[in-house]
Amino acid sequence: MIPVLLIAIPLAGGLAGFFIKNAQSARGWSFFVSLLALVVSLWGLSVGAQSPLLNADVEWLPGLGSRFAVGLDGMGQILCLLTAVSFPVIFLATWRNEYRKGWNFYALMLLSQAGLMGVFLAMDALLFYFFWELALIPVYFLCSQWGGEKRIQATFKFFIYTFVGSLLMLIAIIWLYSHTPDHSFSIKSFYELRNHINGGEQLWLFWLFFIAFAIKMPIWPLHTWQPDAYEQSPTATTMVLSGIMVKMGLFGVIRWLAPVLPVGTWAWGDTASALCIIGMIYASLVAIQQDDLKRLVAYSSIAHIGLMCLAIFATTASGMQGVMIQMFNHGINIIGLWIVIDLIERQMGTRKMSELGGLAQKAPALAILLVIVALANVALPLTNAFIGEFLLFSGVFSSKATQYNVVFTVVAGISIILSAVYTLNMIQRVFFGNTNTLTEKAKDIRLNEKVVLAAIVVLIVVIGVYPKPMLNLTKETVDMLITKMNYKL
Amino acid sequence: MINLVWLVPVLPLAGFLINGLFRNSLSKGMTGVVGCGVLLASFILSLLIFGQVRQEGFEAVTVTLFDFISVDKLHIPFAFQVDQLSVLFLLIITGVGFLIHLYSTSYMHEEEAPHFARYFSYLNLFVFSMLLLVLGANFVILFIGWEGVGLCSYLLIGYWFKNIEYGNAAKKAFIMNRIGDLGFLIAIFWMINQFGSVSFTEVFGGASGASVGVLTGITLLLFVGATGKSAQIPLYTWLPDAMAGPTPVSALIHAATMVTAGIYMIARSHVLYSLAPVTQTVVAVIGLATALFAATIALKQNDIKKVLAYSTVSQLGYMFLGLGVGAYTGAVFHVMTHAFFKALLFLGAGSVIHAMGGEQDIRKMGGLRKALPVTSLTFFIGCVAIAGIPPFSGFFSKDEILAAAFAKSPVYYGIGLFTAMLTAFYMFRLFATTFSGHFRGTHDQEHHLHESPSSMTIPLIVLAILAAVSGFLGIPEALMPHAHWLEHFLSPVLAGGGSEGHGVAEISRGTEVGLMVLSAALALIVSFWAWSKFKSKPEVGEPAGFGKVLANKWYVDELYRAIIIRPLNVLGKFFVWLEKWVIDGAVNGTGRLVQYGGRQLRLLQSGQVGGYVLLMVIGILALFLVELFVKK
Amino acid sequence: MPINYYIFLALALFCIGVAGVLTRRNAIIIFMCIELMLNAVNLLLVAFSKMHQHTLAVTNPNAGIDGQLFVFFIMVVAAAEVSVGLAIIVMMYRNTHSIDVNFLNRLKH
Amino acid sequence: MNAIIISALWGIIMMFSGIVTNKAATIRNAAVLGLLLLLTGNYLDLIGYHFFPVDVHKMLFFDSFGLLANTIIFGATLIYVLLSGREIENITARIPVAECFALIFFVLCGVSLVTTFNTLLMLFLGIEIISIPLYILTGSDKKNLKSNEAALKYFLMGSFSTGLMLLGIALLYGASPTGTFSIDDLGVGKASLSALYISGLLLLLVAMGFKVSAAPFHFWTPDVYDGAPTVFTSFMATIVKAGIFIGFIRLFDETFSDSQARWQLFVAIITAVTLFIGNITAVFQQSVKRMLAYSSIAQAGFMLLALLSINGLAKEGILLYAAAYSLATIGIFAVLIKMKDYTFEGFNGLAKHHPVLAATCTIFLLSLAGIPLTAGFFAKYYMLASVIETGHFLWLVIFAVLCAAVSVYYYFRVIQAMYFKDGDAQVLELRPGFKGLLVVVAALILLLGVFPQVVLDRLHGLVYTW
Repeated sequence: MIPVLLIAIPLAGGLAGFFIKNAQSARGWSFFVSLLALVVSLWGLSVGAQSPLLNADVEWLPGLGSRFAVGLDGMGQILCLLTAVSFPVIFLATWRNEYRKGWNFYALMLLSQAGLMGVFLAMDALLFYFFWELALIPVYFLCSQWGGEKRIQATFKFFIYTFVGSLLMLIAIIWLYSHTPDHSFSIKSFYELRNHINGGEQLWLFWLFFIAFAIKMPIWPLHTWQPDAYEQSPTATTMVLSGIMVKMGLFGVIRWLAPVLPVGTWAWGDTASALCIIGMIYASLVAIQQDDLKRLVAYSSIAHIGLMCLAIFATTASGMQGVMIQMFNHGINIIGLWIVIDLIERQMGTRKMSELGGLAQKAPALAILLVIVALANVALPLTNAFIGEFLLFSGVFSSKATQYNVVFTVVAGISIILSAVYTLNMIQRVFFGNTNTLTEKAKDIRLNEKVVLAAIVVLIVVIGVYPKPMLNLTKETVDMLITKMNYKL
Repeated sequence: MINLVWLVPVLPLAGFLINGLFRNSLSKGMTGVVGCGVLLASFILSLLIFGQVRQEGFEAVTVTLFDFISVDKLHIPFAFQVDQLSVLFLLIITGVGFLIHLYSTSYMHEEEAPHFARYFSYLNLFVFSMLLLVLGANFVILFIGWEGVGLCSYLLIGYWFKNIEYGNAAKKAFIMNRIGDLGFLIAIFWMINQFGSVSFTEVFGGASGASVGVLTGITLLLFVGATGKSAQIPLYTWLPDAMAGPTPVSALIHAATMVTAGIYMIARSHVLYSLAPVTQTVVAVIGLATALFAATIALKQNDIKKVLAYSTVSQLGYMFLGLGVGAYTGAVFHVMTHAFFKALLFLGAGSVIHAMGGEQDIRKMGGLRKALPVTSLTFFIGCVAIAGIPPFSGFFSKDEILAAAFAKSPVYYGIGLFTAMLTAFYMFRLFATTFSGHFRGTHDQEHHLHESPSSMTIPLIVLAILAAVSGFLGIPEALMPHAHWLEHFLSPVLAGGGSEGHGVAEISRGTEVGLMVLSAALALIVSFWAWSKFKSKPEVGEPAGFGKVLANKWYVDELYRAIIIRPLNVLGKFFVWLEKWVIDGAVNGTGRLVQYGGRQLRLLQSGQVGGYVLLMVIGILALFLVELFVKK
Repeated sequence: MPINYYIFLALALFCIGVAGVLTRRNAIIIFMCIELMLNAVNLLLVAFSKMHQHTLAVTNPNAGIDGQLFVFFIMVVAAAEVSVGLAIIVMMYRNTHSIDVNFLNRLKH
Repeated sequence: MNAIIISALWGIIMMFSGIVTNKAATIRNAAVLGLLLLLTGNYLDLIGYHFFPVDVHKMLFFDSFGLLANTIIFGATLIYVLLSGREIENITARIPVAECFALIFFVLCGVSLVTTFNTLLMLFLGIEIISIPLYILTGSDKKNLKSNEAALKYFLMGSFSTGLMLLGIALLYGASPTGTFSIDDLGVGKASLSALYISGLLLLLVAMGFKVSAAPFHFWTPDVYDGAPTVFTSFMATIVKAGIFIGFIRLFDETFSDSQARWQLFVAIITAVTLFIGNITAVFQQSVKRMLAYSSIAQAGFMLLALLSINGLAKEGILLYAAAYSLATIGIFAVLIKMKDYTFEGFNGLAKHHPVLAATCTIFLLSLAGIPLTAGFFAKYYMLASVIETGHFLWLVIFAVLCAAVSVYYYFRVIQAMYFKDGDAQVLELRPGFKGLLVVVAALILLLGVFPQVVLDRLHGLVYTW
């Protein structure tokens, strides 16, 4: 019931949006729809984990053994909540952006939301693949229609890149399907599979999946689509991409790779972890060199995602909990950063840090809010990210799945320091120092932006001080995953 | 009353929120009242708590507020621990903190209201974090405060954010702290892995069970954290730069409280350290080295605050020496006395700078005694105290550490004593060049010279008194048996590792007294020599030869830039290149390859029927060849 | 006479046809070569049908008759192709006054 | 049986309708009527009403697979005629419309032979009945040199391949134990795989490969599709190709199933080459029409996967693929015909001036690219699944998906041109009915993409019982 609503509301709203033909009202409409989705997801949180409302399962393709099975477990709850929260925030934050043929823009945004919800809710492999692609198509149009001047190439690269990955994943899914005893795509029979396929097959199947997910996250060295895509997309879409879409990769690994192919995961864990760590250090160092705000945030996001992926392969309860909560936190924080960057770009017409400076004098409120979000980005205690990264690191450190856990922790830890370096650089170069001719005429932020950012800040602090509810939410999921992942042939 | 302990940190937090949120509407007066009021309130509260704690046989109390993080087996409550040690620090922090807040109200008076409020909100936030740090009942809460104070010091150093230099100093401070914090964090993970908990009681309880190797590892990592926070080699260089912040900030954060967090943390976990002798030696050596190193640098500094900064580093080194040789009480004692006299000195320096209209170079000062009687007097007391001249506080605390050091090894003692003499020397060089002789500044500066307002002098006087008398809280056994109130007071907490007991016991009473006399005499002599040397003809020229090396702080900053920062930058640039030409190049290359392939392949489509048929026939023949030669 | 001879002969004819198609440029001649290929096949079919008659006579009297039937169909189809083909060639000739296939390269790449 | 006879008869009727009237509209409507008849007749056949109780002596075999294929093909033809039927009148050289429709019906007759043949003789006749009218249709634009050239090339190479095919048939006949052409008896146990048999098989593979334009026997395709009048290109590229594919599958499933191990490798090679050449060469084309020609080769490569792994999934899949591919391609061509400029630039900014055209076109292209929610996805899914089910040739599957990714490149070039590039695409006049029909086709594709069950349910039952 609730999952169906979560998908249907934005879907219907989006389709309707195409026919509004008036940007203002379309904007209002889509904001309303996203709020509706938010309400539903909150309802889903309220009904309790055992409620029958949280699952739906209807006939879809009996011939293929695929059903329209959707459900909300703890992880689904968190990610759907993230999706549901993000979209109203995004709409509100970019309220003043003008788009040519705006109604199409908002409609496509809602469609992408529907796709994302579907990905997080699908309990059937084929359905999952369906939504996996569907989430991509609207974003493709959004970026190449309303993006920057190099948008078409950048978006196209992004599309093909991810498409290759997902096709490889499709092969893996079909292969697994053809090996399920009951010829079914349902997640249950996929979880049974590990008894039927031997380790050798899991070894290559792992990569068919992991490449797809690694491209989405992205994991070094498959990340090069990301900075361009982020830089060229309209900021609202960038928020969707970086705040929610990258979670698809992590989600995929957690739900469809690690529990299904435990042996493969366990065998390749060190390799994958090494990639993640290289990516973290690499991305952090590259981020330090960036001058464009969007690119800087893009690379920092690569580093953070790398850490989460690392913790998945650590196969520890605390690490997995960390991933769960951090997926939410990272989404909130990075959206906050994008909002600030968008504000700056709209006012100053540039994202180059070298051309900015001294904004703190002109826009103190903006400065303070940014500083808080940025501090969350460097995982300062009492911000939400600290909870996440603390659990992630302690998970990695106490990992039994690898004998390099200490090395991993230490090397990955260096990225904490580096993140402080580039984040503080950004704050200083944008907000501190003296104003220049460009930033002279800067003004402080307007109410709606202030409200949105304040809301984000409140979320950051509340989760940072009292994470318990969030952690309890995903407890069962995590235990289930860990038991499944610890399976050895 | 104890259960109200959460109010102690919450009050400053409230102050921070009020001042922060309403900074545009509040008047300066209101801001000041709020800022100081909350501090006073929590000081009084701390006093009340102290009143309960000081009763005999008081057992440490843990006040749990709520469940912070709990993941499968790991439970981290948000809990405070009230015992003698934490209460002592409570008093120091809130007390000195209040005085400095009071002082700030007039020191920062030129600022416009919003920035004034910003300043006080930061200051309150700092006190909040510091209180978290000392109250936390487990390492995670401690760490929260630990990073919190780091943040506040960042914010306050960069308080005048228009100035990029200050910004850089702030950044440097934060990042260097971050490096240390990483060590701390890993230590925490290790504890979780080893003891399955981070709460003091459980960790210390399980410590005896753990192997020495593990304990050494954990303690060393913790110490890495301490070197960052408490500015020890190799992570000390941020502290002198931190003087970019307003002077009261330097007094509060970079002298009295924050920088002593490392000492607190090690004293707190002395149980672990006592079980890890290797670490103890490391701590002692690092501390001693830092003390000496910083002292030598201080000899040649001409910025009044820089001198004090390096002396702070040096004194911190002293405290670590104390910790290293097991004189935990001594270290804590020195923390307390140092808090008093160093805060006093900084505030005095602040008042001087205030009078000089922002001038900080002592070569442009001189003869300020006449203009600033109160300041100069209190400053003098501070100097005497830090120089270790009896009966002022510095003498007792320093001496306790030296005695313990002697017990461990005379070498420690020797270097420690030498450092003490250096301290005396540069302090009196500073005093003489600043206050005696004749004025060397510009005329309108001389014209403006004036004693600071009472709101600034009162804290000076109070601190001066404390600096003078606080030493009597720890009169050594050697002089008067059972007069060491502090040791007695802290024994419930620190007796566990109570190695200083036997540490001191090893040396006979006679030698101890002898050592005291020696150090006291040397301190006196050196101080007098320095004073007489500089009061008439201070060195105003640029230093040359070895003095130049000292003046340039042994070129350590340059060294770090060369061996750490530049390589990282080069690496980053290389990665950018790699990204563009190799990784992304490969991706785009594939695309181009496909296009190129397309351009070439279409040439097969020659348009000639003959050609097509020929290709077809070739294809057929190929199939037949496959059939013939490929075995199936 | 053993069947192989027929097969070799037919294949030889067929290959000659193919070679012709490959080498000649005149559309008509190419077409004739193709006809040659078809006739080679006819020959082969008839040969085979006789073979089958021999081998299978005992089981069914009119075995292998299909082969000869097929030949007639091939002839008919060939005739149809001729008519269409020649028409096309003529149309070509009308427009370009040449039936040299090497000039047919407006469409390429 | 119904389909064959009705199509043949109606072909003749159309031929003479030219005498009765020369009003194009009437003739077109007659054709539509005929197609409806065909559909109903074929459907009745499917559910067991045979109008013409002729004993075909096992020369034809009307199983549900073939008849279902017929239904799809006739349906596609109907849509094709409705969408682009009147374009036949716009061919520059004014040719009598009636004849064209007559030829189309004859082709359909051939197709229905190919889909239900039971002896190689019928297969041969069917192929020829398809090919010969196509030569004429290709050259129907008499004054246009490109059309002439295409016709001549097609004719020469077509008849050459006929030669190969006949030789193959002859050799098989020689190898057959019973001395018949019936595909039931041709199947000989692996024990007696004589050289005759293998070479015959290979030659048939080549000849059929030529007809479905599988590399390296595809060279006629781009030129012919490019040169022929677009309206007929659309016909050839979709309906004819689909029909022949059905025959192809049928032949190899019935005749050579027991020697599968021997020829699978050849098919695999041919498939790989086809996919590679088709996709890579399409990348660099400048004209959308020619790009579609190459894309049809690429799509053929995908359909060949079904031939590689002949199993239930493959048979279901090939029918679905035929439907999906035909619908999408017919749609694209219908739009393409309306364009003044066939190059990619010609599509620039189409979305601004003709949103409906652009939107439907996008759906067709997405379907060809195999994006979920469109019929194309399930078509490709079945092809991949059928091969994976066999458990071999995984390298081919991976290669295929990589090629699919390449195909996205050139399909999306059109989408980019329509939506993201500025320009004013020149379009001929559009009737509202045309747009409506396009929308219907697009909807059909989406329907197949979300609920392929509507077709598959039937298939599932039928194919497996067969």
